[in-house]
Amino acid sequence: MSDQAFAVDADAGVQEDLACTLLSKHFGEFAAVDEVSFSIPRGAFFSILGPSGCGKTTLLRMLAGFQQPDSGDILIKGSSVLHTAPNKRPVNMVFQHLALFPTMSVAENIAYGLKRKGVPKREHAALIDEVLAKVQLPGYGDKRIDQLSGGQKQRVAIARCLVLNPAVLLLDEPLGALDLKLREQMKIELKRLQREFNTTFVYITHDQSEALVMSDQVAVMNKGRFEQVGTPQELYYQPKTAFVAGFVGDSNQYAGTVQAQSDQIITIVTEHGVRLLSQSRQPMPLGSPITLFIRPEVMQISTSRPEAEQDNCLQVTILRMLFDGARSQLQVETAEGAVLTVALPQTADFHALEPGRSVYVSWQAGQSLCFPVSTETQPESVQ
Amino acid sequence: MSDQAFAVDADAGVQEDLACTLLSKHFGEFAAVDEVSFSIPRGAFFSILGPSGCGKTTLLRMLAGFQQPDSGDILIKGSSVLHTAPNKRPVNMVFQHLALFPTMSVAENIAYGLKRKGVPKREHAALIDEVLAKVQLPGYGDKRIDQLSGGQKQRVAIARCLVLNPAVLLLDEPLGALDLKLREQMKIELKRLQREFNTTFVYITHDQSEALVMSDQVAVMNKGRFEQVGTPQELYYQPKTAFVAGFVGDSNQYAGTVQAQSDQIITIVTEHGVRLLSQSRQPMPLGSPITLFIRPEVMQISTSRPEAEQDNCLQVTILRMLFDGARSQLQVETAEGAVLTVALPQTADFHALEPGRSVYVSWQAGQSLCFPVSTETQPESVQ
Amino acid sequence: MSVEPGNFNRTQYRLGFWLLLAPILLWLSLLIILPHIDMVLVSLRERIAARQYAFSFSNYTAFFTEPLYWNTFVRTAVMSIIATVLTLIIAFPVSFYIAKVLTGRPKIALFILCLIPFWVSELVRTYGWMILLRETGLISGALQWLGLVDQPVEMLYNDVAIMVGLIYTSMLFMVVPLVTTLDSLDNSLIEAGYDLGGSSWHVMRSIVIPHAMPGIMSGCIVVFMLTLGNYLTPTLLGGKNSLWFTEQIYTQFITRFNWEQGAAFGILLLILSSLIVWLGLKITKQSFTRVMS
Amino acid sequence: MSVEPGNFNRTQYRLGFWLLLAPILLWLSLLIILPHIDMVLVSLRERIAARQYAFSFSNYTAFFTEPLYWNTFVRTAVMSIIATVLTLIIAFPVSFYIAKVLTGRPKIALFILCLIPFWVSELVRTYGWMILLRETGLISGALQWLGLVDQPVEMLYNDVAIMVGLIYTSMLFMVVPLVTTLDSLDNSLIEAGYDLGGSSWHVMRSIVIPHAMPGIMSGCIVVFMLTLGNYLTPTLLGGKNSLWFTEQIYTQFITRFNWEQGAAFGILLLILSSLIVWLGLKITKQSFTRVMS
Amino acid sequence: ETLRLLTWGGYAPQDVVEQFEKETGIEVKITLSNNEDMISKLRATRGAGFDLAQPSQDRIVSAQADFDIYKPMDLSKIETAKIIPSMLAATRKNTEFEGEVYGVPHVWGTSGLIVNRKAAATVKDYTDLCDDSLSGSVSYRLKRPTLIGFAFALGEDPFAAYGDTEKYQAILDKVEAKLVACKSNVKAYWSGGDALLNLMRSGEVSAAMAWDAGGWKLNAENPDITFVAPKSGALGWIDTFVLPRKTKAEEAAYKWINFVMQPEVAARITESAGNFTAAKGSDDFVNDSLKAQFKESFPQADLDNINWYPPVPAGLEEMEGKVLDRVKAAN
Ligand SMILES: Nc1ncnc2c1ncn2[C@@H]1O[C@H](COP(=O)(O)OP(=O)(O)OP(=O)(O)O)[C@@H](O)[C@H]1O
Ligand SMILES: Nc1ncnc2c1ncn2[C@@H]1O[C@H](COP(=O)(O)OP(=O)(O)OP(=O)(O)O)[C@@H](O)[C@H]1O
Ligand SMILES: NCCCCNCCCN
Ligand SMILES: [Mg+2]
Ligand SMILES: [Mg+2]
Repeated sequence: MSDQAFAVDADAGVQEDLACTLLSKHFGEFAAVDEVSFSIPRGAFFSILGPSGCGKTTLLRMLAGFQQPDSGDILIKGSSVLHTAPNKRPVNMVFQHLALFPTMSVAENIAYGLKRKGVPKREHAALIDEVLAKVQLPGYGDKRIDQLSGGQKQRVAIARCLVLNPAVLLLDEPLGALDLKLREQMKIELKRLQREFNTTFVYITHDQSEALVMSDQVAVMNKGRFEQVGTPQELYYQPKTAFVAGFVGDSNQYAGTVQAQSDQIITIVTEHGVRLLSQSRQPMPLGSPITLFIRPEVMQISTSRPEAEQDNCLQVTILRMLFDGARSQLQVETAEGAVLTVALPQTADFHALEPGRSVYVSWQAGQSLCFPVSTETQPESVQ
Repeated sequence: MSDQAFAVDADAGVQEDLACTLLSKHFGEFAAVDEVSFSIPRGAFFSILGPSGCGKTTLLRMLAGFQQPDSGDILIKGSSVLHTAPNKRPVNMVFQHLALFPTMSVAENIAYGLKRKGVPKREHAALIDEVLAKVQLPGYGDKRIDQLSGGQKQRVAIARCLVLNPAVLLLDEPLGALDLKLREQMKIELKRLQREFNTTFVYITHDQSEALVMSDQVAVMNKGRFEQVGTPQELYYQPKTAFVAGFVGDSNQYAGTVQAQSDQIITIVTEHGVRLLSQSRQPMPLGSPITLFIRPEVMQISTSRPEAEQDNCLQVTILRMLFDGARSQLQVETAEGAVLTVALPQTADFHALEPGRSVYVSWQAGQSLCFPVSTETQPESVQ
Repeated sequence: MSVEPGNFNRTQYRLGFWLLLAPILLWLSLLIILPHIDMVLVSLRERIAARQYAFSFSNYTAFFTEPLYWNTFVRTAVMSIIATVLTLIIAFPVSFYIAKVLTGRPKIALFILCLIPFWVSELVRTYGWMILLRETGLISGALQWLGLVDQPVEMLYNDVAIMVGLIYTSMLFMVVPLVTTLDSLDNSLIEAGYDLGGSSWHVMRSIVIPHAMPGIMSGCIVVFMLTLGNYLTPTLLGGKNSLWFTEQIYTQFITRFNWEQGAAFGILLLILSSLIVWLGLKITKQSFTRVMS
Repeated sequence: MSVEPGNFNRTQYRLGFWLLLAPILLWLSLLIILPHIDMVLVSLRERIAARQYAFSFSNYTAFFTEPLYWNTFVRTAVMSIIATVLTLIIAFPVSFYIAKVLTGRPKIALFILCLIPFWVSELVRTYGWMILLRETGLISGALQWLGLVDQPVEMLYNDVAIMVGLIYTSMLFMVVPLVTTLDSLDNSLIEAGYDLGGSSWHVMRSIVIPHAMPGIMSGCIVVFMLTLGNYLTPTLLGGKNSLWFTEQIYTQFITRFNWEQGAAFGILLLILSSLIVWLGLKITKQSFTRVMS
Repeated sequence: ETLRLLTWGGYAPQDVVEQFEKETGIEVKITLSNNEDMISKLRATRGAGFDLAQPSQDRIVSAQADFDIYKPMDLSKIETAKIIPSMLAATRKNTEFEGEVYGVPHVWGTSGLIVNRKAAATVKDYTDLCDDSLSGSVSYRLKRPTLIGFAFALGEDPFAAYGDTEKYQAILDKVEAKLVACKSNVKAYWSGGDALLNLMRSGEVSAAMAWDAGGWKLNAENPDITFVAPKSGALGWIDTFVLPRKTKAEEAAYKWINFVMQPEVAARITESAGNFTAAKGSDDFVNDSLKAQFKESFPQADLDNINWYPPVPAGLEEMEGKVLDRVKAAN
């Protein structure tokens, strides 16, 4: 168990900073957020992960008070804030493009909220210095916003909210505008800040890597509903729906039909006619259409037929190498024409694999997942 | 050797589609592009990789003719195009935001170039259908641009250029605006199109993964100069400068000084006081400051001291796990306080590693690299 | 401001805002609608004896039966259209230059140059021109000095003088919408136009102009309406009576004190000019809301 | 267009473009600079005998020594400043509403409502008001009919009528820059203002208004200059009490044929109004280029 | 060929223009104006832009002296026999500058008072317009005739002071004080003849200083309103024909002058303008009601009392201008 999961366990049930029940928001006929319920324990890093347009921003804006839900309730520290104006809610928001006030200095940006909260002026300087130190920008108070780099702006935006000690901090894809290398750094930095301030974070993103790396709990959202809520490991290893399996992490996806079922193991024939074994969480009628998910890293490549008994073992031809350093992959093709992407282990043996060569890939039935096709997945019940 | 490298070898020296010699461009005192020379063999996928502001776009715009170099020459198929207007150059460009004409349909966008080239009108329909089929958008001719998804727009932008059979296709971060999952797909798609049309691609990006996956050759650019030109594998495994080592792929970086040198192996003491062995390509004087690079995936984790003899072996405490599915990493700390990021192998053994546990990480001296500090790296000579 | 927090950008219009805006909107519309209702009423009566009026269309029929009025209107409309087209032709390259070629200080400088006519009252400016254009003025003198003419030339009181004045006065109203639309044209679209083999002319015709069309149309509408309704410039620079339709209206109101006829002319000006704008939009296949937004 | 392909957005100005633009720029600046040079020359001479003039500052000293002229100017300037401030106060909520609250059709509709004054010539509009406001007009009649007054009231020919007319005429010139700057204000900045605990008033004062400052200033400058230089509205609506400085200029030129004095007044108007604008910018600590760009 | 005529309202009626165009083939373009405007327009171009103008005889010499905008008349081209000799002689004298004659007489008339006898029976002289009982219902022009008229009514003789600037200034100061005090009585300062007539018609104004013809016109509509020659004397004026210095159609201009001096044509102009012309024998063609009105307004004593405008010396107008400005600005 990772430390994040541990943190959640320790606090769970003690007290919730934020809870929503059956929250819905429609734009005309269209349900942007559709009966979403969840609760977040105090001090947790909670992410909402979903593709573009699934309703993440709408949900967050309802929490902040910028949008009024059609139905449902929002409880912060146990009391409903449905009729509280955004400037009175004990939540703060970090906007996607940060929304730092360009006409004010860093210190003035931070002081804005303090003034509004009625903190006596003489205390401002000390509070500002303290929060700037915590976000590792000591002495930056007098800088103009346009003098800061992307990552520094990011930290000022967070400091501006955290100085107010909100019950919940809402973050709307705050790393979206940063470039790749900086994003990697900020992921770790954000997690550190959350731990340091011990504030509940609600973080929305469409980047699964961000959600997995930082969060204690992740909700996967699709078409206005939560598909699954769980720890990153649960989502990655035990997705409950085909959507979660496909969205979280890379996967080879194949359409197929059930040919046989024995116990937890079913036999599948893919559309290309390849016969594969997979585990299945639920009983599936013979002949029913399914989608099979196999992660690239579970397949083992070998130049000769593996000795150990494997549930699935295919002889394939190498199509090409997708070289990406530690993340290199091989594209291979079965005799039937099905293409698989296989992670390339970081051992020198495989560097010499050339297109056209014949190799073997193998994996256990328990390492792949399958889900019935076209069954509308049910939304998560209240957690 | 991968197939890409093979393709380059086969063509090398036969004919070059594009060559630049000592190309420079200054904005005021500032050298945006500084004496860059390179040549690209026919049909190659050539990437220019570098951080934001290093001069990539400026270089590409000089190739396209939108900017006039201060000095140097540009040869396309052997003849200088320095005095050729952009509308007369046999190169075409895919713009970062695609620049599809919003007032025209897909077919009209593609026909624009054909008309300007003087292709008889009756041939247009056939050519457009053909190129649309190749980019896998058959029958999309009559769609309006705003009816297309991001990936489809991408393909139309490429089709619009490729229908003109340019000698060279220039691409300026064409995937920058797409979202994560789509970007992964389009990487593979772009490579396929390049192979299919057999056109020379010059592709610029700041995303190392894009450059590595697609390219035959990659030039790493920094501050207006080419730091290194080579195949993706060369850059990843044999970076010639500290900048390349840091920019291509993830690395743990440590500042240190040389304590001893014997043969190719030097002994380094890092700023935290950790003693490490590393190989070195060049002789380094004792006591000189260096930067050490260790990739996360070369380090091996074990719960007990490894039996096999390792050049470097550290006992470390687990700080936290950065769970990211197949790309999970561990942050560990040595007794001296140095933090290392180590790739977490995809074996179930390691899933139970908890923060605070003591483990061993080990690697061979040959798997790390070091470069002297503050020696200005020399620009690449003409390849 | 009584903005309800957070709902300011939602279509749920809040009471407070409406209470504040209602009088302003009322004022804006009443001040244009009421006078026009009144004008319609006034224009529809005819004086039959002292202080005795009867309902009649005679003020309108006078417009169509008296060639003087009709001709003046046609002349005004034609001159306004010409002025509009010339303004467009002059303003387009200037706007393109401001929006697409210049950056930083020169851009601002050129834009301000186009604002300068606003700095000087139209009246003062027109007198300035009268001083400049008259026979003993600077231009006439310069032409003589250059030997281009052998005797003083009169440049006042003719159509060219009116045209120069009108175009000058209208420049800004054309430049602003053009710069705005051209600014919003992504540079890379123009570059793509060249890149795919288009010449400057092609790029202009098939990329820049289609994109700028809303700006071109809204600029033309504003300039046309302003030119048609201008009074000072044609009167002072043109010198002669009955050259401009507004002057007819002025004459009817002030000199003749024939408010009935003046009101009818005012209403006719509104209707006919709207008709011309509508025709212009029809011909160029633009929609009004698109042009104005 | 002789745009050199591809270099259109570079600061390397190309010959072709300059050749095209030079005459336009020349025309733009000559038509404003030459007349003013000429006016300065004219204003600096004094008639000493028939057809004899001598260099003199008397036309300028007349302005300062004759309280009449000076008072008229001060009155005009004060009225213009009041009109500008009132226009700003009315236009700001309208612009905020257009830029930040409305979307789609209602947004366009309200914006067009602000354009309507342009649709009707200033002259015709002013006559419309005269018909409406005069003793025998609709409003006077309505008030009598309602029994609020027992004899006809004259609402024309006073400062309130002038003010209403000026503000109405100026609305658009204030709304356009305000909407432009407010449109460019990221909504999330306003939301952040609320989110961090600000009330509507705080958000307006510390976020919206500082951002809109360039728009406010450029709107105010344009409205002030236009109002100060207006001729028709104050003259027609003000009647015997109009007393606008441009009218003084008109009188000097036309009724008095005292061009020397008129030219001096024109130059003084330019200098003094520029001075007032400069002072306004100083006081609010704005820079001109920032405001105008 | 066109004749660009700069004239007063009513001096070139449509039917007369049509007849002239038919007879000569010359197109006539008319610009309506007043004395100041005519001089300004011609000053701007130094006498170009028009072929024939009609300022009053008293405004010719000073304008010519200052601005050189007129061209001497060639009297030999004019059929002088058609013109009443006394008027021709008077105009000749008053428009002579540096030995050349610049004007020939056309229309003559007077300025006086138009009074609505029901509402303002007390008004007998210009100064009576300032009576408290007429608050808000009086109108006059803010032009030099008003200054002259008030000066006479205040017992001064401004014409006698034309040569004495100081004296003239003193008179003007007196007039200024009167006009400023009178301002609250004023409904509007009228500028066009028709504007005044409408103000009288609607009853918004009940007494005004104006031209005789207007009064007679109103009298025909409403017998209560008529022209009254003021006690201090009506102001007599003669509007002339002059050639702008750069006239382009001199021949056509002479043709027009000779054309309108024909008695029956002149009579038609009298009908339309309301004033009598200098054409000999045209009275016979004028309708009787106008003659009757003239008789009623001008008993012989009043006719003898008329103060005819002498030419304005250059420079006076500037003094007057300042006074008028101050009156306008007063509150
Ligand atoms: N004000 C609105 N009126 C109408 N539809 C809206 C409105 N706001 C959002 N929507 C729609 O609701 C859906 C959800 O929008 P939302 O912005 O919450 O998505 P998101 O998950 O944040 O997407 P992204 O990752 O692209 O930011 C979208 O389909 C969007 O078009
Ligand atoms: N027209 C210009 N005038 C002045 N400086 C410029 C101009 N164009 C680019 N630069 C400067 O030249 C440098 C290189 O710019 P360039 O656009 O080529 O970078 P890039 O590598 O494409 O960066 P990015 O990845 O952000 O697109 C930058 O520092 C930029 O500020
Ligand atoms: N001061 C001279 C006034 C001349 C007036 N001419 C009047 C013509 C009226 N129709
Ligand atoms: Mg969103
Ligand atoms: Mg770039």
